[in-house]
Amino acid sequence: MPDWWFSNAVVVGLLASCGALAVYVRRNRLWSEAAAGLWRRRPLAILVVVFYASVALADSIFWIGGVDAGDDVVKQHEALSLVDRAFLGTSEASYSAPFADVEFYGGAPLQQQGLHPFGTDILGRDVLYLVLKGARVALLIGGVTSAIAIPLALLFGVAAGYFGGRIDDGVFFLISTLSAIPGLLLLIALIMVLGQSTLSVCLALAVTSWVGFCRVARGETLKLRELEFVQAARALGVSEPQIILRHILPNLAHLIVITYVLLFSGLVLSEAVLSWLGIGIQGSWGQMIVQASDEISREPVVWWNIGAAGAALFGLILAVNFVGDAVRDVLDPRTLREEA
Amino acid sequence: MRRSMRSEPTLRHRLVAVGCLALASASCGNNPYPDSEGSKKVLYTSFVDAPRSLDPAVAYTTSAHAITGNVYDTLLEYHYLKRPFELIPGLAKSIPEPEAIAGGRVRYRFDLRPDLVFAEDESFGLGGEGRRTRAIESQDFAFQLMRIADPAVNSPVYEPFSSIEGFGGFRERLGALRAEEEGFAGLPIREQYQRAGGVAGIRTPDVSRLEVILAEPYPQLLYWFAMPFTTPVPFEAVEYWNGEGDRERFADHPVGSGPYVVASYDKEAKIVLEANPNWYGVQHPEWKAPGATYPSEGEAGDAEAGRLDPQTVGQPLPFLERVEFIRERESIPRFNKFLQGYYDASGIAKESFDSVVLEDRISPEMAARGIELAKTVRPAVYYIGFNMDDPVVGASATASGRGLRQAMSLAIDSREYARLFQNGRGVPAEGPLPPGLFGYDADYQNPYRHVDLERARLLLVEAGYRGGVDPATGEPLRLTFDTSDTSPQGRLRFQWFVNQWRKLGIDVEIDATNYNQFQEKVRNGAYQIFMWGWVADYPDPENFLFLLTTPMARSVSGGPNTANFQNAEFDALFEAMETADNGPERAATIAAMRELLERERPWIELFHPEDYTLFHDWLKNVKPAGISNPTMKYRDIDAGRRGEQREAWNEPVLWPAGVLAVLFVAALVPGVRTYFRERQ
Amino acid sequence: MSELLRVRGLTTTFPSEQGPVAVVDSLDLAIAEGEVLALVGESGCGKSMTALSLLRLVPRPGRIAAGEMIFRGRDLLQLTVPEMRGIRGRDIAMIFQEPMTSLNPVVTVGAQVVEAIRLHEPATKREARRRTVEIFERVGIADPEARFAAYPFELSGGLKQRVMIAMALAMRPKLLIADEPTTALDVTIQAQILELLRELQRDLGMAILLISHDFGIVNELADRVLVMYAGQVVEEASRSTILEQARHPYTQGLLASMPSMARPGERLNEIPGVVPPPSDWTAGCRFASRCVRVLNVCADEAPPEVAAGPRAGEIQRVFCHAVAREVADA
Amino acid sequence: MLAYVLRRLAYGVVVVFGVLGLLFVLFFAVTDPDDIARQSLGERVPPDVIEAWKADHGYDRPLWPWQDWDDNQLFAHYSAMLRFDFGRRDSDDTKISDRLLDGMGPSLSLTVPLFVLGLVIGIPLALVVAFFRETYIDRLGVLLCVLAMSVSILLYIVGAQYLIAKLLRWFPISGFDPDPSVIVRFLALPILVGVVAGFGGEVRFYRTIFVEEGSRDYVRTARAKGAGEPRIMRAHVLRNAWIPILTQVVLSIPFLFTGSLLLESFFGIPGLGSLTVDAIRGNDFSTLRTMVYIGALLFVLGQILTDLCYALVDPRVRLE
Repeated sequence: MPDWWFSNAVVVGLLASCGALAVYVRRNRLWSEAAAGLWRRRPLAILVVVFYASVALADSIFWIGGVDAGDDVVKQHEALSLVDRAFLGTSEASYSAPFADVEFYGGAPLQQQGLHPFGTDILGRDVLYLVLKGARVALLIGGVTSAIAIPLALLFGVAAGYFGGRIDDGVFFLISTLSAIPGLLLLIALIMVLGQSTLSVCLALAVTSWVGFCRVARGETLKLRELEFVQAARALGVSEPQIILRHILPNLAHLIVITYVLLFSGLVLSEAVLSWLGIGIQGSWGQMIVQASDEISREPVVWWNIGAAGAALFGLILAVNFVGDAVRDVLDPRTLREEA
Repeated sequence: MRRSMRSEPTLRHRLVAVGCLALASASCGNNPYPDSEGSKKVLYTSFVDAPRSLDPAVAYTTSAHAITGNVYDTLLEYHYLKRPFELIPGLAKSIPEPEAIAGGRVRYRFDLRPDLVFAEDESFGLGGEGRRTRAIESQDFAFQLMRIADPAVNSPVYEPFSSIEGFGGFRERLGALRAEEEGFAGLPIREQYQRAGGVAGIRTPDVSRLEVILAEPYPQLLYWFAMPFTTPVPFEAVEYWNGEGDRERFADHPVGSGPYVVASYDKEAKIVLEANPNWYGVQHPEWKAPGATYPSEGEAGDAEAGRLDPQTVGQPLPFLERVEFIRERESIPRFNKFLQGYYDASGIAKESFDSVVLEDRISPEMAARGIELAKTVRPAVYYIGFNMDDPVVGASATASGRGLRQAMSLAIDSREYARLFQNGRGVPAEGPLPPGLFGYDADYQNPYRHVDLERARLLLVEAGYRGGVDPATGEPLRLTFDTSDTSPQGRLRFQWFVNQWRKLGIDVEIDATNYNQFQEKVRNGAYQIFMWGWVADYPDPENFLFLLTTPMARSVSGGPNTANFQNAEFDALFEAMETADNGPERAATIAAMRELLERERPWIELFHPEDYTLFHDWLKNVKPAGISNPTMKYRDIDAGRRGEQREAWNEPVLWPAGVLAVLFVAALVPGVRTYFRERQ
Repeated sequence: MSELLRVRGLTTTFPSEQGPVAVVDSLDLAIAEGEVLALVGESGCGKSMTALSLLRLVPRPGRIAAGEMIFRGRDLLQLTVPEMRGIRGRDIAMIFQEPMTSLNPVVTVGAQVVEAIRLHEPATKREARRRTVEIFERVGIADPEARFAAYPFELSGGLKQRVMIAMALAMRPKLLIADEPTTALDVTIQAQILELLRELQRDLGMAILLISHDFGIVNELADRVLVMYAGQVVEEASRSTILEQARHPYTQGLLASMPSMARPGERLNEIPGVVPPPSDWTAGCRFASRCVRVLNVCADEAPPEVAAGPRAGEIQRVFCHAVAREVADA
Repeated sequence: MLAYVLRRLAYGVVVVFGVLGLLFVLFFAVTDPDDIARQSLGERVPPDVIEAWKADHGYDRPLWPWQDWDDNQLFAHYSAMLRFDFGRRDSDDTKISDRLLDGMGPSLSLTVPLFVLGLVIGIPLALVVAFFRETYIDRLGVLLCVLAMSVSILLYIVGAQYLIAKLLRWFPISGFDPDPSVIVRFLALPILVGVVAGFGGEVRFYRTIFVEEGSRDYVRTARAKGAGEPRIMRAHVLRNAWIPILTQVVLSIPFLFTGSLLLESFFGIPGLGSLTVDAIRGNDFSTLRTMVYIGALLFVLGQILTDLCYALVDPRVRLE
């Protein structure tokens, strides 16, 4: 099955699960109140995140054909996303300043005069197009990696916290060992083994970033296990896995959501450094920034590459951080108590 | 705490604030060098990665030669200005003529200049208490040639010298003795070489004469005697600096006879060369030795470029007291510090040839600052190679493979590539030979090196890939472009090539892996397309065409022929021209070889890079030398002008500091006011 | 007994979606020197907020919107922050419900009491230490010298409350506000603390504003009782009057549902419904929706104050239309 | 107390063993001893010379114990590390201990000021923001922190070098000189970038702690005692806040030695920051295992330091 079918399937899956989530939230009073509170606090940030997500989704729907791509013959046979199709044939020969009519070096006239809001890069690709393509990569790095790291952390953390004893020692040893090894070494070794595709970089990042939340989950589970309602459930003869599923996990729900959001922005930011080290993901904003960083030393300065990629990265991270704050204020019981 | 919160910020606070500002501005100013250095004749330039070794027998990279070339003197040298390159005597009195002797052998006789002396070093203490140096003898040259043969030294240039009589024999004997005889390897190195019986073809009749006898003619040998490999090396240094205890290794502690010595060697931060008082040019200016006096004539254009200034012509070298190579890992600081005048010339490019430093052309602002660009075509060629062992693009695909390679060659426009990535520098390559070499035909037009997409598409049809579609899969033909450069900047360059081939409908995927995996792929032939370059050792066509001979194929002997081009006809032609003299007959053979390459297309020749140096107008006598290594001794600095220019260009702009301070205080005031309002 | 504190029209508001909510709504109260006034009501009726308002310690974003608090001739609301600070801990002191968390866990209890002293008097450390040990003894802490250097986590709940009391009484305040002082303690300790408070109140002639939801405790200690509901005073009378002739339907309902007050065998009745959320408060009586003797006027007009004292000179104020009509008919 | 430290040390040793083991497996899963040799000797090297180099550096022996119990690289690797015999770098045979000593100075001269400034600026700023909770200063402060946190450090570095070093020319763009009279000029810009890039996260972390402690009951008690806000902040909130702050801060102290990768590369400071990455990329196993070994020891040291600080600051914690 070609990978673009897989991407379309993921998009459908995501939209379906969002719908289901919305229904569940509307039915569950606690979560609908939280959602309303969230919207009240940071409407703008939520809108920005939704915008990035929609661009990423638009960029994940692929199909072949129905396009004449001028001189790039291979494009005819390639699966192109909505974003690709929107920017078909907008490439130039080389650099051009935003809204310019002529090339930056040499002054040759452009094919699309004045139509490049962020100019074009050294290969003549429209910078706005590259920035939009970056959204999908950023959401993949942040979203997929966290979606792998958090269940991993929960698995080990809850098990260690709930069962204790040898399991706890084993997990604690694993955590200590993993955090004692420099993250970069682990990351580069994993990427060497798994290869440099987006999924494998996400997997490698996940393996190196689950340790923090695992400690939190373990601590929280230790506390929950002692609470009366868990002992009561045990007294009623509820089986261990049942207790974990129906009592422990729901009480960690708020922590999961908060950590997901904070992990998200941390990972997307760290991708820029990975690109600088040469193990980043193709087409990411980080890669754009590193590629454009040399342009800063040119005279006259080619600023729009690094400017556009930097602004896009900053916009997403700022929005996600604000949403993260709001989520923590809404969901975290301690802050709820502080409110009363 | 209570009192000060009550009243306005006391005087003490204001004083502290002013103090901080003063301290900040005092330490302001971005001159990275101690102020005392301003007036001295010191050249500042940068390097990216420190050379792995400075051992003259091993150092083979451009960043290493930039140092060994100026520290180790050689028997012969290249004339600084004349192009094409011309040999001049260095430590030798004259350039020897090859004498044919019995048995088809050839002899070269070098006569040394009198009372040459090594640079001072504590290792000479081995020869007697308190001795800091000693006279250079012909045995020191022989010792170095034997080191090249020594397997333990693992010199990359063993092969070119193997034509010396008994060179290979000496290597086997040495290896055998070390393997069998117990404790032999522990003996002093000179004794080991004597016990192994030395090399028959290297004779030292007396301290001032060296004779080299070749088993078969090899005219290019003389060029090797203008490279640091054949410099005189004192055995005391090799024995003393053995890396035991806290002594450095000889590879990190050069002891030579050149115009400069390595004063300090910190691989992570700075490498400093200082003028060598014992150098023969300093000891005996009266000799007016060609290697120690500024040349009086040169190539056309040298005069206008100011390289034949009457005050410098005929002056004894060297002019510079000190040369500082400062490490700059990133291009932003490297280039901008050059623009600010803190580097006199743009630094040595990063070692790997495939990421040429992205430095700009001469922009109006740079011209206004008097920055100049000197370029000479470098005796090198960058090319895209096909793995001829590959079933799809290789020789085994016969006509379809050839058609595919020809079509892909027609899609690449070297001029456009140079415009985008080299700022227009570099000569588009028509064939493997760079300009300035015998056999280079300036008006040869390679039919497959001019963009012609129509013809390319026709060729693809003939090759069975109509519209770039692979009949087996019905999809665009999928090829891989293999590289070990994972940097984002490198990626841009390869993406450009991919975009050109996409116009033919061929989908090439860039497979950038780290060093090990890349070597792994190359070793077992699992690669299709790659980008590589070759820098000449010496200006002779043989040094380029040997790259495509069967014996040199990677899959045959692990040699530099990464394209694995194995063509009997080509090999035969190579044998014919290899040792021929530069005559019309040799030119004809080269032309035939070029025809063959044109048709077979193992390489898509891209361009011959122009060796460039951006330099400020206070750096005199700059001429990029490509091959010729000892360049620092010819350069000069107008330290006074540099001081003025640096001053003028680097006035710190202080008013923003004031604005920031005011803003900071302005932000404080409402805070303090709310605090007081809060207390009512 | 001369009047110590008179509060008139005290209103403390908290912002909410529907605008500011008066958690304490134009409250009047008066405490005489040495008198024990009890403030009684269900949890959430604003009694704790009233106490905090007296010390101007209303947590953000709440604030005191109106009213005056005359304490020994000075209106506390007009004082500057430093002046108000001078009063807290010296003239008016407060102890809280949760002794477990009310002491700084990383500072010894002795040091925390010394701080209470040295905040208001330039006593030397040794002098303050001596007085602290003395007060510890006075509040019944055994082996006070050793306990001085103990950390809060090393003491039991009861001991911690005694430390809190010692800290409050360090400067011999005129008025002690005790916010549910015994609720978090188990019964045996509760009795000891109450006994201690009674002794201290008698010895020091100190007035106590006792806040509780338990009439049992009120009955033990209080001279006069103020019943609060949804931020407003509904009835005020002496302890004996309230217990025997409570007139306001809410007070009667409250008494009837107290297990500690009921006679054995009598069925406890409970007040139907729940305290209405601020958004449902109308101009009228806030207890209307749950009142057994509700009249249709109750929901529209604020209940009038009815002076209905059973014996001459004994004041009993009731805010209820039904009672007003009853008195008018009699 | 001693028993506790010994127990933690024992546990630390186990962790270090685990780390060295994991490193060995990870490295030799992706690299082959021949690659180490080739990277050190250069590309076109005859096979016999590679064998000689491997023998000389001890890479010719079998890797795993089950292949050859008494002479295998895994045990040699462990014994070398335990004897702190770091030996020489695979890449250019220079002594690793020299490289560490040379690099430690510049690295510390950058990371220590960054660490101290992080505290000296972060904590007071967070205190002020927490002190003025619910006022515009609080909201402005939090906004500033989130803005500062949302920018990638690469942009900070490139921006600072362009604006401050190139346009304003206050400080050199890069370079380093240990001479005390000049060193400030070189370290000013990297430290400025480090602080600006870091302060967002730090201030927000400290503010959350102060706000949380500020809402505790004992603060209300202190207010009831008549203590002023500044005094409460200093004597009560800060003393309790030290516990979470110290645990976070002390953990990072040991890692000051390993320097900062990005700042040192871009500002040309010859520290240890890029040593690990260069070792990974250059197949330099001896340098890599030394850095990882030191890193693991520092990590264990950090854990123990944290626990000790915990006991120091929080009376409730007794180290039995």
